[in-house]
Amino acid sequence: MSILSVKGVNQYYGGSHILRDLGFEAQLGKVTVLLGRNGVGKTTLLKSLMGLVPIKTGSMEFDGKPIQGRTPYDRARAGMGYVPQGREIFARLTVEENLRMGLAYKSGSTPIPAELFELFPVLKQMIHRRGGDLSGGQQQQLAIARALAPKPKLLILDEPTEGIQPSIIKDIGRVIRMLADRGDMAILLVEQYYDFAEELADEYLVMERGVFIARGPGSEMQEKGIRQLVAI
Amino acid sequence: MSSTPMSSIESALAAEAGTQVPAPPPPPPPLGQAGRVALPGRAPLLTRPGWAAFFVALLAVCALAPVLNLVVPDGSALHLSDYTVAVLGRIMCYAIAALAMDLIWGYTGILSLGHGLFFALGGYMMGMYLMRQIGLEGNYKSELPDFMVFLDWKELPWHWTFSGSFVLQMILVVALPGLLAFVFGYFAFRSRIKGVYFSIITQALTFAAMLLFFRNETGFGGNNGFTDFKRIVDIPIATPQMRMTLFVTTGLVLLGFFLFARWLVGSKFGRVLQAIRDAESRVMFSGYNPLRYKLTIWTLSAMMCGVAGALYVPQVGIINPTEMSPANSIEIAIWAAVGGRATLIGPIVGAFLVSGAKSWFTTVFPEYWLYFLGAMFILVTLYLPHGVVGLVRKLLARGKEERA
Amino acid sequence: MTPDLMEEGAQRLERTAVAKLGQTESGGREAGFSRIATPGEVDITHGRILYLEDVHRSFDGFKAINGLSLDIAPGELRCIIGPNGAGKTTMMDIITGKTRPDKGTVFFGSTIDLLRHTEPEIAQLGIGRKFQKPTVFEHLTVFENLELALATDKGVKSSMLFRLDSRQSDRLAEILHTIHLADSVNRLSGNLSHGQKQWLEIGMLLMQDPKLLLLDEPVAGMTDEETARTAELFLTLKGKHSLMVVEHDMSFIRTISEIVTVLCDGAVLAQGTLDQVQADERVIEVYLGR
Amino acid sequence: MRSWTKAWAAALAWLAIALPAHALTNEAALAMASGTSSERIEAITAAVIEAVDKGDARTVAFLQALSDDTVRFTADKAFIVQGDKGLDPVTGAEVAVPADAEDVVNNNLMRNELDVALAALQLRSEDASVRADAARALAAAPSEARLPLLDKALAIEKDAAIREQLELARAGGLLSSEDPAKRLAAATTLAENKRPATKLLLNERLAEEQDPAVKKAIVAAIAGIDAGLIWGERLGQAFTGVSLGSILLLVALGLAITYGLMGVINMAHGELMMIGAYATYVVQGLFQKYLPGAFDAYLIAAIPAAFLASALVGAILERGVIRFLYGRPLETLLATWGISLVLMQLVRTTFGAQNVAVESPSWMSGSVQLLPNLALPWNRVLIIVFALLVLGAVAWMIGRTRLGLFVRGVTQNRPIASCMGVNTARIDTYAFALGSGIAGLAGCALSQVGNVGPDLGQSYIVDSFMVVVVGGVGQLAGTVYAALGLGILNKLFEGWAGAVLAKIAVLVLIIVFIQKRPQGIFAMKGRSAEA
Amino acid sequence: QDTIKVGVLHALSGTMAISETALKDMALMTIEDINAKGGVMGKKLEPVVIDTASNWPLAAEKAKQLIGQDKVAVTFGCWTSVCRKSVLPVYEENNALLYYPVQYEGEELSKNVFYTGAAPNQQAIPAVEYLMGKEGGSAKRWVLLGTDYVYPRTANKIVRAFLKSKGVADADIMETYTPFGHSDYQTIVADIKKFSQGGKTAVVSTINGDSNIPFYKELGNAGLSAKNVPVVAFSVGEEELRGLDPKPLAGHLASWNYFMSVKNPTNTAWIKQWGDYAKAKKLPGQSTKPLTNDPMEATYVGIHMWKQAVEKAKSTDADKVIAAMAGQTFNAPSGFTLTMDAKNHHLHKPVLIGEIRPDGQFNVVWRTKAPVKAQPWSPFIEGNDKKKDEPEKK
Ligand SMILES: Nc1ncnc2c1ncn2[C@@H]1O[C@H](COP(=O)(O)OP(=O)(O)OP(=O)(O)O)[C@@H](O)[C@H]1O
Ligand SMILES: Nc1ncnc2c1ncn2[C@@H]1O[C@H](COP(=O)(O)OP(=O)(O)OP(=O)(O)O)[C@@H](O)[C@H]1O
Ligand SMILES: [Mg+2]
Ligand SMILES: [Mg+2]
Repeated sequence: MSILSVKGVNQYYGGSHILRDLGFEAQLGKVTVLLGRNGVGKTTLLKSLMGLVPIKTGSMEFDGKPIQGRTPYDRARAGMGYVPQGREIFARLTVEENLRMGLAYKSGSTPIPAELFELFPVLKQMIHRRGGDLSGGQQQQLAIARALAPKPKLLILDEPTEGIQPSIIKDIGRVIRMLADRGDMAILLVEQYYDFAEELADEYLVMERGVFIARGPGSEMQEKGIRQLVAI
Repeated sequence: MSSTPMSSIESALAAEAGTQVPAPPPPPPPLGQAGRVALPGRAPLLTRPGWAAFFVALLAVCALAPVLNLVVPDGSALHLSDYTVAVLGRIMCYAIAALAMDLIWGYTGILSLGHGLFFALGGYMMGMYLMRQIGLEGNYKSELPDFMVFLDWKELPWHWTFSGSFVLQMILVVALPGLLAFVFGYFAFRSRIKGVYFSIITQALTFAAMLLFFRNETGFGGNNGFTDFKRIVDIPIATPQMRMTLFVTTGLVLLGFFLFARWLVGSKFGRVLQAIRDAESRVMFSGYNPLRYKLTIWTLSAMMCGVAGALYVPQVGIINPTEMSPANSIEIAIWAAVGGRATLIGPIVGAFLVSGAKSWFTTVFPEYWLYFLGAMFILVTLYLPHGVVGLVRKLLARGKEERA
Repeated sequence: MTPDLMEEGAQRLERTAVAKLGQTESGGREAGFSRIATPGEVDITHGRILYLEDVHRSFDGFKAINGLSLDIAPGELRCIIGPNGAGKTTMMDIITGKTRPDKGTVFFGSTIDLLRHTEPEIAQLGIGRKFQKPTVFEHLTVFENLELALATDKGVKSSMLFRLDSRQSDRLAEILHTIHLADSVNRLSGNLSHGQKQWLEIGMLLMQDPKLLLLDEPVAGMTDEETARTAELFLTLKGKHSLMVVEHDMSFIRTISEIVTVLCDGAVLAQGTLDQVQADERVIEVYLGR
Repeated sequence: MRSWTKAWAAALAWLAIALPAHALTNEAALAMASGTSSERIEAITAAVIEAVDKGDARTVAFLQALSDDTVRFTADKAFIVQGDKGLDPVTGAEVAVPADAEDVVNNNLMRNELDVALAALQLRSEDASVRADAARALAAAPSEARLPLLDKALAIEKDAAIREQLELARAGGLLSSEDPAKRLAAATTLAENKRPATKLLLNERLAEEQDPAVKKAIVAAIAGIDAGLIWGERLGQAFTGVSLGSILLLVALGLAITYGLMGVINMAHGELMMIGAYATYVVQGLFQKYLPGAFDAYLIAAIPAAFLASALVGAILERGVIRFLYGRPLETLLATWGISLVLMQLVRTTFGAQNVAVESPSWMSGSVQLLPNLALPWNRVLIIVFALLVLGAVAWMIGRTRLGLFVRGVTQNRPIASCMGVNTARIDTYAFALGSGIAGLAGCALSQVGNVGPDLGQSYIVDSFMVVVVGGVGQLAGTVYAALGLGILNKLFEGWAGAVLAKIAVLVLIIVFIQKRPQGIFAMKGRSAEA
Repeated sequence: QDTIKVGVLHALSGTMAISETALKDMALMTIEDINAKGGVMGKKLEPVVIDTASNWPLAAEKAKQLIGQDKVAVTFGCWTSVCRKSVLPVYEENNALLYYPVQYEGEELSKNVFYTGAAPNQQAIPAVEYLMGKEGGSAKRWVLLGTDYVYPRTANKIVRAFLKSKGVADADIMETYTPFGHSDYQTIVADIKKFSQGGKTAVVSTINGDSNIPFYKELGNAGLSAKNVPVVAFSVGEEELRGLDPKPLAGHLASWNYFMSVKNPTNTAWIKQWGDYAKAKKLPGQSTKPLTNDPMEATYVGIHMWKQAVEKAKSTDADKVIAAMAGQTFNAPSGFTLTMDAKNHHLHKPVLIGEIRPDGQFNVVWRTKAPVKAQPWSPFIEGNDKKKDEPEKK
């Protein structure tokens, strides 16, 4: 079932046309991978989805309701979770408070899901340390945990493996797979780490200068030579 | 700190001179494997229209104003009244201070809430000289300034040693604010005091100085400060000619400082300043010692302020400690902000606009002018985030787009 | 009070301050050497350009660096890996003077005690650094960013009088190509994408022409192809420069590495070729995963 | 004053029953009301002696009326004025007061004299507390002329405490006796009484004393008293420091939110305090007009009113101006500076440029006497308590509630907080309104110790920024330390060097201190500080 | 031309607005009144009101504007000494006229200024004498307390010299100053309290403006009543008392040349006129509780005297008006007939000492028999004996 559907999105920074007529869908229980070189507009697309940058034209529908023009917090409340590029954790809040922020729109008594600490044990260890003092990789883990805390319907991840040690990348991969396989969450993953992306992809999209130049089911990535396509 | 995406020298230049970005110089010859890259050349000090505008200003100050004030008769519509000369002269001094503020705030990202102190110190140094020039014409017919006689002082205190000499005292006008800024800045920057912490201690500094100067014992005439000047370099001060001379000097200093500031910010030095503003630690890891850069610009800025103060005092005829009140320093920052930070022309425009408005409003709407002034600050920040100059620039850019 | 006078004054004050720092009871490190050390020159006669011994640093009781000892030879390209939070970035902070260790020795060559120098001095000595989070001067153009990084006299007066000569322009143009930003010379670097900023920062490092480059996760956020190009770039730098690269990307490490050091809990856990360390059980346990 | 009214009522009742009336003559009354001060004093002394012996309710009533400033007189007659009626002081009958009758004007000298006279008349009251008050009043103004009176009172007095006061009064009187031996004895008695007033007495005598033995005794007595007073002085000094600190804390707390947390360089903070103070003034006016009986309670009602008024203005400012300026802190400086100008002028045009009077409720006036020379004024004590309460509330809000968490999160990273589902716009408004409201509370407190005028805010804005910054931006604990530290240091220096130099010294100290701690007392440590 | 322009130069914003706004309104009322009665020499007066914004360089500039642009015949204005000093050169240079309505420290005499407020000998010395006398409580020790600027320093210097001449020892004088805008008087009041244990003490207060309220509130807190330690103030009048609850202050003193509570027909009429004016113009604050005070009286007197002088000189020319001012008399609300000194540009004024009443008014407890001549050059300052009691001829 498609939970997110995007049609004809155009977006500009000042005079430059960044996203051109983009359209795609994300399905519950599936991992959609978005690939593309530096600066083609992947982050911009995700920010547009979250409502952080306004789009000029196009429609976005989440869970059957149009979301364009809604504020980011409306979108978050509707069930969109976001792991931004560059971590963007709250540097002066403790790890625990960061996670509580993730639960912001739930009722005050909602506990922090214990499974998060199973996934990322280091967070439990550092629960009272300030987010900003964590190492880069620890911050990335915190950012993912924060997005997962309210159990969103759509999880948007912008380069989640950046700066993370291999063993945890593997863990994150397993988590993403598991979340997708549970069938109640759609996952939109932007990734540079090709092997990781290919392994997880149920669907893939390749972006070049603001347009999609290839798309299809994940299983076809190898035969279509997507790795080479991204590399050019 | 700043949100002006306007630090590229080209665009800054273009908008200030009101012209297009000069076409990049012809591409360098092909370089082996590097291929062709159009590197921007070093920008000229001012563009041609910029120079034209500069000379118009120069002419206005040096020739037009004197003629209109001194030669054109009083009744004529073209006559420039003494009052207008006084207002313009005063505002030009403010403009110098605002320019100095822009160097340190706009370009280096260090908000000083103590520039009023440097301004006032320059003013006091000038004032001391002027007090001595009164000579025996004071109330008490004494060599000593009146307030000293009156406080039973028998001789000049030590800090008045140089006040008899024009040259020495003029050196102090620059040296004292410079020295104070240097010492204060050295310790502050060495301790890596940044942001509001710096702003607040500069405010504390000027506040402390104000209280000190209010005291009669400090030897600067207390609250009444210095007034009733009679002569400067032995020429009576209250003649139209002398006033015009001061006016023209101020104008020349302003224009000179403007060119100097242009040259500074156009050089690599200026770009290091902006880099410090954006990411000081990166500057350090690039091998620059921010301490020296900050200290240099800070001291220069203080000295410029001192000069402004020195020009101000003989024109307005008074210097007293309220010049050091925190509000005055904030006002200097406001001129820079209203005009547009990190553009050299902005602070000058801002000073003219804000103090001009204040002068005018206090006369026309004595009871309501604060509303206007307050509203002006609010509206400028809301609608002109880059100041008046930013607005002009935007309009020009839009015009250009439409033309294209 | 001319600018140069002021600068000289500042320098003098600073010098005395530094001199005082150096006056340890034993006469400082120099006392132990019979040769006269030329200040500012890196002495690599002992075959080591960077030398860390028993360095400790803790934050509020948490031992981020715990007895770390490490050395790097001139011209070597050393890869550092290790779990998140192992202390890699902190180590770089210590080398570049950003963080002071609680205890330990850090030498650049055999004569320069880095702990006695400030950040800009260390940079001037020839240690360049790329941060984990790309840091560029967002309000300056790409060109201006590179120009600032250029290795020249970085004093106040020379900055005021600085003009790019043709050799320097050539070098700048060359580097612009290397980092693929030739089209963006006049763009504000703040408007670049994440990956572009990474490249720009590498470019700035190259402009600085340091003897030792510290690179904290240089390929994070780059595509595979760009990663490959970075690897190539590093390999050409090797030999002329010494490099210390921190990365989590194993395939990247594989293409460039000779010796790999694994840090864990603030100390060296293992060291050897990539294959050796990859086979090390402890490394698999804490870092690579199964 | 009030105790006197009580005493008067009691005494009047007693006198009316116990004593024959009609001893006051018109001449005596007129002499007490008109003429030079010394003539009047003479007349009063005479009347008192007579009244004490004979007992005369009319004399007491007349003296009371004199001290209440309700006597008028013509060339030949004095009148007590009660409302619009006139009373004949001699007969108590109602009479018309001629239009040309003059007001009796008392100066301080007369007032002192009247107080003592009334006290003297009350020494035989049946109410022990009235007698105690009277004895105390007499002890405070000793005179040799009253010695016989005191002796008589001592002869019948049983209560030990009152006796002690009477003895004191007597010793005070004896201190100026002709007989050096009596003076010596008096000095020794007085040395036992370690009170400031006694010291004044001794000092006054010392200035005139010729006899070396007596002189020595007096000097010794003064030294003894001084030693006893030293602790009171020290504690008093500490208290003034804490009290100043509590005021600094109050004025800084709101700013700790709007500036420390939200990053708005809020130059209108002072004006928000001013609004709180004016709200207090308005509430006071309403009470005066509609609930004069409950006037003392007005301050309680003013607290929420001040909070709401300032919070409302704050909310409007946030919605209208500030919210467009997040992330541009220096621009907030400019805009809020403009706002402060407008608010100030607004108040000037509505309430006038002059200060307005805010009366303290009676429970805020007076003081608790802890030591003979250590009296803590109630208003200061209550403000300290109030500051602590507000501090507690703020700390709880910020550290323990979800609102506090959201405020901190939103101010650190607005877009991402929004992506977490936080309604950032609303949180910003709440937070700014909260900070403003606290400024209003500070204004309410300030109205009890200082001016309420359009400039109220200006005089505190520098201090409040100083406190927040010295404490460390965004550090509530730092704000507390800074406020108390600056308050106490300021007072300490003031004791040594006077107010002006103290203020300068504190400012210089701040400059030096920031060199040592470039991020304030509670510097943000670690990596997050640099970000 | 059928109007005569007159300048009104006061601070309507900034720190001094508190005091000066009322003077501006009083000037406007007086001008309106004069116009209603036919103006001056048949011409209506046209007020030009200008705000100095409590900024003294601006004040000087505004003076230039009044004289140069608006061509006013006379200016009524300024409160602080520094304001007067800053505009003085402008008036002297242009040979224009300024009427200055506030008590000040003296030590100045300009041909172009008429000082309608008190010189120190018309305010400070009589007050101290009063407190020394039996009526005032025979004070032996003195606290000279002021804001740290020229007027308090000068006044205290004069008072100290006077006290010395009366045999008061230095040890019995405590002199303390506070910075501008000082608001915490706990320490000072504690010091006074301690000092007062050494003998009957009186406080001479030259605390300026806003600081008075915190000072008096603190006095009340500390239980220092007027009966023990009377305070005589030279800057506290009816307007200042408006801002605080006067009950705890009852009995403290002030020394002025006029009090609102003075009873005479002129004053009654004047107060009524002011009240009506304030109501009609809806002056904030004044319309609900109209108050008059000494500087307002001085403003009122000044404008009328100027009018009389102009009419006598039949010209608004400065020199002619100056000549005609000498010896002008005016029946002032204080109940005395004030005379402009023939030479020294100061008024002969009565000195009144009042005790604060619980309603914020003053009980006049002492007054001079006749107006006192001003001594702008105080004899208590060295060298002043040689000074001439008239402005320099230039
Ligand atoms: N705020 C901005 N203003 C102007 N241009 C911008 C801004 N942010 C990004 N851009 C430009 O938009 C383009 C797309 O940027 P975006 O961050 O979406 O790239 P990306 O695909 O996420 O790249 P990367 O893989 O490096 O993260 C880039 O060319 C970038 O320079
Ligand atoms: N200023 C600080 N305050 C408290 N803890 C700190 C501070 N700096 C570093 N740490 C802690 O020290 C440890 C080492 O951090 P460091 O950034 O050096 O790790 P790293 O090896 O670079 O990790 P990554 O690969 O994730 O970047 C981390 O656990 C971090 O939380
Ligand atoms: Mg991206
Ligand atoms: Mg790291």
